[in-house]
Amino acid sequence: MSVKRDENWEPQILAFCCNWCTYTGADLAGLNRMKYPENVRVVRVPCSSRVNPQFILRAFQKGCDGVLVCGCHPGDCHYATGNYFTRRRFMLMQRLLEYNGIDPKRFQARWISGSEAAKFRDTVTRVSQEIKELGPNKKFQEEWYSEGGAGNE
Amino acid sequence: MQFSYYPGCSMDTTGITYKLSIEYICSKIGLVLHEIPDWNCCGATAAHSKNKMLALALPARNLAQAEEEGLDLDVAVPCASCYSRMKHTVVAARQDENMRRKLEEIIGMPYKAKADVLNFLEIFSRPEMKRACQEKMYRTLKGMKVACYYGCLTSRPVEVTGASSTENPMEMDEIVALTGAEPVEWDFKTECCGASHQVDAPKAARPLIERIIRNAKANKAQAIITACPLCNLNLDMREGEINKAKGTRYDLPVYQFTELLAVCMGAGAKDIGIHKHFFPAFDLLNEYLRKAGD
Amino acid sequence: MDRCLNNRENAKALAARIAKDAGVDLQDCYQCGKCSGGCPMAGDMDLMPRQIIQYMRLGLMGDVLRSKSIWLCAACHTCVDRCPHDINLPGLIEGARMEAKRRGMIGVKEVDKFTDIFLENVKMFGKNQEVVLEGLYNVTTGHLMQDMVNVPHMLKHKIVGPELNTTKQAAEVKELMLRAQAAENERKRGEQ
Amino acid sequence: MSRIGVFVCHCGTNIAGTVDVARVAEAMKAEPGVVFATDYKYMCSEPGQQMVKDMIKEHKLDRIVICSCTPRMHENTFRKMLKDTDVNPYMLEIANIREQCSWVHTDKEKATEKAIALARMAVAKVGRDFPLFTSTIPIHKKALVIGGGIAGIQAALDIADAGYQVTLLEREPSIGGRMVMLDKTFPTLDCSACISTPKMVEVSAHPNIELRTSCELEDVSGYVGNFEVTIRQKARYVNHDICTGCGLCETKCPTKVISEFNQGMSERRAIYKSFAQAVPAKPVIDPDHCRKLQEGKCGVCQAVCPLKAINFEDKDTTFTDTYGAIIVSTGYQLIQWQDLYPEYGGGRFKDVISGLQFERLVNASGPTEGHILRPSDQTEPKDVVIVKCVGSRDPKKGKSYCSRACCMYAAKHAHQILEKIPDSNVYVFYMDVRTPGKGYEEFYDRTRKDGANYIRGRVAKIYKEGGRLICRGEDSLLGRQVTVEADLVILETAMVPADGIGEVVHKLGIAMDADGWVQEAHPKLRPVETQTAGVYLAGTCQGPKDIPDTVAQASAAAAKVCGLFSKSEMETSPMTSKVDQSKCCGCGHCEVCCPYKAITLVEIDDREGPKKIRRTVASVNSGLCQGCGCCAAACRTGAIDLLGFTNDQILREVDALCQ
Repeated sequence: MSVKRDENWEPQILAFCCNWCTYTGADLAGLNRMKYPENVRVVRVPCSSRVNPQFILRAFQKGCDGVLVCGCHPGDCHYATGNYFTRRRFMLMQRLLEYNGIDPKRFQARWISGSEAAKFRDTVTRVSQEIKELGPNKKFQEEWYSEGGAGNE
Repeated sequence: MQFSYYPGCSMDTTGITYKLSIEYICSKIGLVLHEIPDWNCCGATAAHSKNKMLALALPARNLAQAEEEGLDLDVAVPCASCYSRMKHTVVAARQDENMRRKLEEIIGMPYKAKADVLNFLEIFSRPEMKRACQEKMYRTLKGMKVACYYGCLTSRPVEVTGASSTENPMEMDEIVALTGAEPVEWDFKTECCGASHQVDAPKAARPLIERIIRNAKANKAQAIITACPLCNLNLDMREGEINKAKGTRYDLPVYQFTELLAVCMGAGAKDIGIHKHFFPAFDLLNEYLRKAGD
Repeated sequence: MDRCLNNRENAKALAARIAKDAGVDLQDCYQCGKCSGGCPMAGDMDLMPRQIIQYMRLGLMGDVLRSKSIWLCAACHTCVDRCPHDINLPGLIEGARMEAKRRGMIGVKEVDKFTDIFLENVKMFGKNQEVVLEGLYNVTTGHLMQDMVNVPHMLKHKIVGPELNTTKQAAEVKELMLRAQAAENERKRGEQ
Repeated sequence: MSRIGVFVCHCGTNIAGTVDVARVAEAMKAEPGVVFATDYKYMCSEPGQQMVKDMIKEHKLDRIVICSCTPRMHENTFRKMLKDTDVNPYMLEIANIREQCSWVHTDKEKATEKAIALARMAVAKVGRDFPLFTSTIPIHKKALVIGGGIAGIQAALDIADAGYQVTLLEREPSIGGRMVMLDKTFPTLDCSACISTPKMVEVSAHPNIELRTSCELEDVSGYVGNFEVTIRQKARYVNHDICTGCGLCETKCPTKVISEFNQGMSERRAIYKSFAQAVPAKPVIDPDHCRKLQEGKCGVCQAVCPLKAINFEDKDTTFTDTYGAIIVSTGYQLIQWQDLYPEYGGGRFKDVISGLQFERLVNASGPTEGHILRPSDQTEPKDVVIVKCVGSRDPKKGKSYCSRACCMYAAKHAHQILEKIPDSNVYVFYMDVRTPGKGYEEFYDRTRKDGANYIRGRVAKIYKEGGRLICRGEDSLLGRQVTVEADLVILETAMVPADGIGEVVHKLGIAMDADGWVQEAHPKLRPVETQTAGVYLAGTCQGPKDIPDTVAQASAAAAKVCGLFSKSEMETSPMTSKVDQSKCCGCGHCEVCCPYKAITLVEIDDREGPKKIRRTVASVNSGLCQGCGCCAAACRTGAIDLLGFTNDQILREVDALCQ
């Protein structure tokens, strides 16, 4: 995929964060006045296992450039086993997206606990940087299909 | 039963009673040992304290020769130190393909690490070996209390030897019990004898021997049984020296376990070199064979 | 002697290299002393096996390399067998000994001599010759009469004799040893 | 059409300093459905809340969005506020523009843009909110306590004293657990039995406590307030309704069995009471050793029993009851050191004993009547070695954790030996001495002054020479190897979870950590709760601890239960999963992934065209559902959804953010 290098371009990044660990960690990052890029936006879900694969596809379809799914560390899930399902679903989903030509860097899963504010900051900062380097995502979008879809690549 | 056979450098000299008794048993029970044609030293403690690659390469040349023979047999090794070095090589070559290739390069021959390395305790622990020995034994050492001494290298490091226990192994006890002798419970089965430090650091190493003999004696053993030429030499040769130097009165002959088996199969003192021991070894055996009515 | 613990980066780097080669994380050790307690040679050691790790951790490598302990280790592996953290102490000691030898710091000359003669022996004959080994050892270390009392018994019972039992292709073994040395040097360079 | 009101909070300058709040409110006015938007200094303040209420009336708002701090802070505040209005408390969304916007960004322009996006996301979601109503479930005010050690006893008594019914379950024939085996307790040295047996008697006499010994947990279903528990009463072969506990049977029984209570150092009979003060004070028959039950011969006990209480035909029975809350207090046992430490003799030496064995040896009702005599030859030991951390702090052979109580009871053992045996010598091999507790460090001081020799190092080997045990180790403070010749060696071994804990945990649907200890809901803030509502923890089943901590935790668990029982009904969160049975295909994917067993497959009557059919569909028990939503993501037909976080709502949030 050709990437238009626009220095001012900011990616759109969605982070699905579980209420008990990562969302709390993100709040703690705020409480500690840590700084990270504005282009990361958090959607609060009760558990990372709530994240339906449909949400991720929709995000890419709507022009999102990267999606993060964050939950409690394996073994620490507030709902005991939810994040194990997240992990399995994530692996499948990432392979499916890769098969469809979406760089695996655009879809990542991370385990961040409620106390790991710095890890939250570092993670979103790095992911934001990585996706900035990849450039805008066009896959799955109307525009991409109308321009000829896969035939153009 | 057949094995490739790596005798090691001491078997013709200080390990002579081990060698003779093994040969005697082979002739009785039909165990066939194919000596590796032009074997070399395994490197012992010297090589691995100086040079890791050398420590792996010296045994590799022997193992590669055994493979070259095409007999497809596991390699029997009487000496605990040789056993340890050769087993290290097999494990290293199997775990790391690059290492195996590197070793082939150094020894200049193909080496596939197919054969296992076995010590004589492992071999004699096999049920069919025990059965074969039992069939050929007609004399008994009933009532003779012995302390089975295994040494370090047949058990440690356990990742290499795969030993069942590093503190209280029982294999030799079970084999020796076949002769009617009674293995005692004691606590220095796998304590180190000092190995070559008995020569190069005698002052520091001599207490190791004494501790072993003292514990065997304190637990009512009348003899110590070994499965290694160097362990045997260290205990056998130094016991008298310790008595002389410290005024102690230790009186435990030190046999190889194969000597007891051979004696019970009918071997005479000359056949297996009982008189070659430094510490007088004939009388005790004689006493118990007599008691049993021989 | 004052042992200032600051600014020991070089020594710590050396310690780290030795630890890495032995597959050891020095920070695993909590100094329980089970290694020293069970070490058969500890009675004559100037640094306890446990202390070797603490000295290495703090970068006091001089003390380690100068010690007798690294030469007295019998490599019996009792320490690592009982260690709660499975620390390969014999591996650390082996690494320290090679480093000490490279720098000519030899804590127990006899031990070094013995291994050198042993390997020379193997290089020459392919197999170890006990008579030659013991003889050369006594001569080079100056312990002329060591173990001579046992010689008559050995001769009488033909435990040892004047004839040598050598590997036929002894030259092959010698070449092997040279190649192994080269491989070892290469391995060490790769580490650094 | 929805009528949404948006309220943007300044939070003083916390938000307004970085975000142009007026612009956010202005932008929201353009969003579909929004009929009112404003900004205000402190939304959570009394006047702020009043303003919302007023605007609801004035503009007939039916949904509210508040742009403020994290919902974790004030979601409940605003929901409570809505209770007094016409708006359903669940028709509320909060946009987190403080913690996740104004505090983490510095560029005012970009922060304002992000705040607008977050507000838009909340507006999109709130548009799809619909009223939710909390339901209530009745609470059955009877508690089940599993395990009758000191933790279970304390918890049962506390709950019973508060006036609630309790069933105390114990798998052994008597309650009392480990504490009643102990001789004295540190640091006060009061007699363990003297302080625990009165509590045991109190349990048996308490009108609110139903004591069930020789019983095990068979099955658990239901949920907080309404657990259906099946209990297995193991056959005792003695009718406790008739038996008076006269003890004649015990004296006549010909079969001798190693005593578990005395840790293998004495014998009991096949018909037995575990110990003198056992509660209930009536015997049972050990079927594995009874001759009559094994071989059909004997029956002496039956012949001598004056009341004919012996019944060899006794069988296991089960019974079911309903409980509102469950406390797990299954306790600990000591690690099987014999298999792990061959260097300490691996159990070959009779005089190398565990700390619990020593407790029995030194106890006046123990096998030696309180005289410290070594097991091998019943002589009084003069030199005693105590080895700490056997199995604890040993990741290779045992457990990596510290067992917490051993440092103190090691000191107590040392003290007792020095006190009871004149001219004795005690050597304590330790790695660290850990005494965090009231009066503990002072007790350690005292033990040293009593004459105990503390040697810093772990024993490497124990061996035997001439009847003496030789302990070899390093004194790391000397930096030298030392040996101590001992007549008796006491190993202070690690605590591990009691056998069978795995089954209990599995049946209750709670969690264990890697070492098998029961997992608390939060290590700091919810230490006596589990992830399952209504199931609480007490004592060492949660991790190693000493008696004071155990009792404190037991009372804490009891307080939690009493708190639950103080209401006759409890509110449940309405944000649970819901199945649209017309869409459900009955595949069962949701059932598999539910951590709370809240989903079951049921058969319903349905129609396929004119035909009547039976169909399998999923059904959610909202009492059990905790609202994680794992099922909703697993559903292939979209039949199951999570109220409050529906697929539709989250998709709209995504759309709103990606504009």
